[in-house]
Amino acid sequence: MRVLYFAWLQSKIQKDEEEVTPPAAVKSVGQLADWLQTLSPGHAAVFSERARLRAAVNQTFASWETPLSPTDEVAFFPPVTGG
Amino acid sequence: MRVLYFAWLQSKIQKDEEEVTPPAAVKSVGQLADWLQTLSPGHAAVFSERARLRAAVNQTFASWETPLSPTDEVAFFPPVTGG
Amino acid sequence: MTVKVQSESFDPGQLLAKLCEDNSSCGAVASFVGLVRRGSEDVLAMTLQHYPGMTERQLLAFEAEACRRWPVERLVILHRFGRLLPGEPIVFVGVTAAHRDVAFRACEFLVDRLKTRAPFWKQEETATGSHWVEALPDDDIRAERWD
Amino acid sequence: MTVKVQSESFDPGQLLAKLCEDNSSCGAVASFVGLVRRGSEDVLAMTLQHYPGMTERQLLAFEAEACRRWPVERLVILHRFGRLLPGEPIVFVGVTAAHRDVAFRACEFLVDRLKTRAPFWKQEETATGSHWVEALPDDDIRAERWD
Repeated sequence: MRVLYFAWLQSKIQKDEEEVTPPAAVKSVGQLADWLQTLSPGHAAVFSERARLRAAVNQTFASWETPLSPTDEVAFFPPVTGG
Repeated sequence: MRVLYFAWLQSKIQKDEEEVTPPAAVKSVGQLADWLQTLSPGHAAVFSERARLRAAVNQTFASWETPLSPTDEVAFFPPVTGG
Repeated sequence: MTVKVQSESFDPGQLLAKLCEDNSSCGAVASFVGLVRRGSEDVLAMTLQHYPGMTERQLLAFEAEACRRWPVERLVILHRFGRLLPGEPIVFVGVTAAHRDVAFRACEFLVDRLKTRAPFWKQEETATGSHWVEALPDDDIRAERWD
Repeated sequence: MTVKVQSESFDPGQLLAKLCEDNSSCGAVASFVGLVRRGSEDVLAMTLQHYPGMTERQLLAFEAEACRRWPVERLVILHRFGRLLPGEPIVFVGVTAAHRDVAFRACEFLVDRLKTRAPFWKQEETATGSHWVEALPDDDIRAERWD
């Protein structure tokens, strides 16, 4: 599963993206976040602030309940500030 | 008193403007219209359709009740269609 | 601030470019261009008559009103008169402000004012002759939003 | 219809001029330009990060949504990414339609969508360092008008 990070998440996790293989029990965006949170102190810092995060699955905005499959592209980022 | 006409009023009255000296009893825009209406068949045709007319006194939109003085510039025209 | 009534054509792009130039204090530029429509009756040309003197007064009053209502930074109102062909620009309104809401509101306000309170009258030429365009009751209703 | 994401600068005037060209069917052209503001903290530069792929998808979705809601004739959305200096244009939205209400509504709708549903993140550089700009709760509230 490909996971992308944007904005301040990149410096905290020190990655723009990573390829991960979460356990089979991870079936939603929220469960993926729970699991990512255990990977490193940087991940923990990012995913403990869930209210400041938004997510997309396959380049479409998603919620914490959005279901996942192993081939999905998942992105985490702060609320957008374009325009 | 200078009176100006715009749009279709000009062809009906066959004038763009005229200098008039209404009787002293003419003290408002409405009274001026009543008096102008008696001047010619063209004036009569224009001022019998009062609902289709608007007026300005000294280049500011006015109502039929707006008071007049002999040195005023009065204009009659249909509702505006700019923009 | 620029308020102008003229018979010559103008380039809307140039006016917008100028509003965007040297402009690091305001983040938002909203603009409106009105063009002569060929319309359903196949309009060959349009002649805009106006009331010289009163037009300029009204445009300056609209500008003052917009600046009183909103924190506008720069403002351009340009309206043409005379004979125009389909596709030609009639009017340009451009407003810059720190925030987009102000720019949009002030721009739309000015366009509504021009439609309902500026002394312009349109005469359309079609293959069958010329006729004066009637005002739309809609325009007055729309303009009441601002009262 | 043009929807584009690019790092190169652009000329808002040219984009507006193009929307006004050969355009006798639509009477109204509404446009918006967003510029980099120097702001109160004296911003030296702004870097816009975006999510390549998702950005284009979202912009095309906004375009489709606008065309479904209003009888839009032509539409341009151009959004930049990368490092921009104060006064530089970030975004251009232009809409042409037969009537001004449609042009204004669709233009404002698209700008709101860009603010709240396009994956862009702004980082400001000031004399004291760089920081990511926080989203304004106001923007979300404003965007809800369209739901």
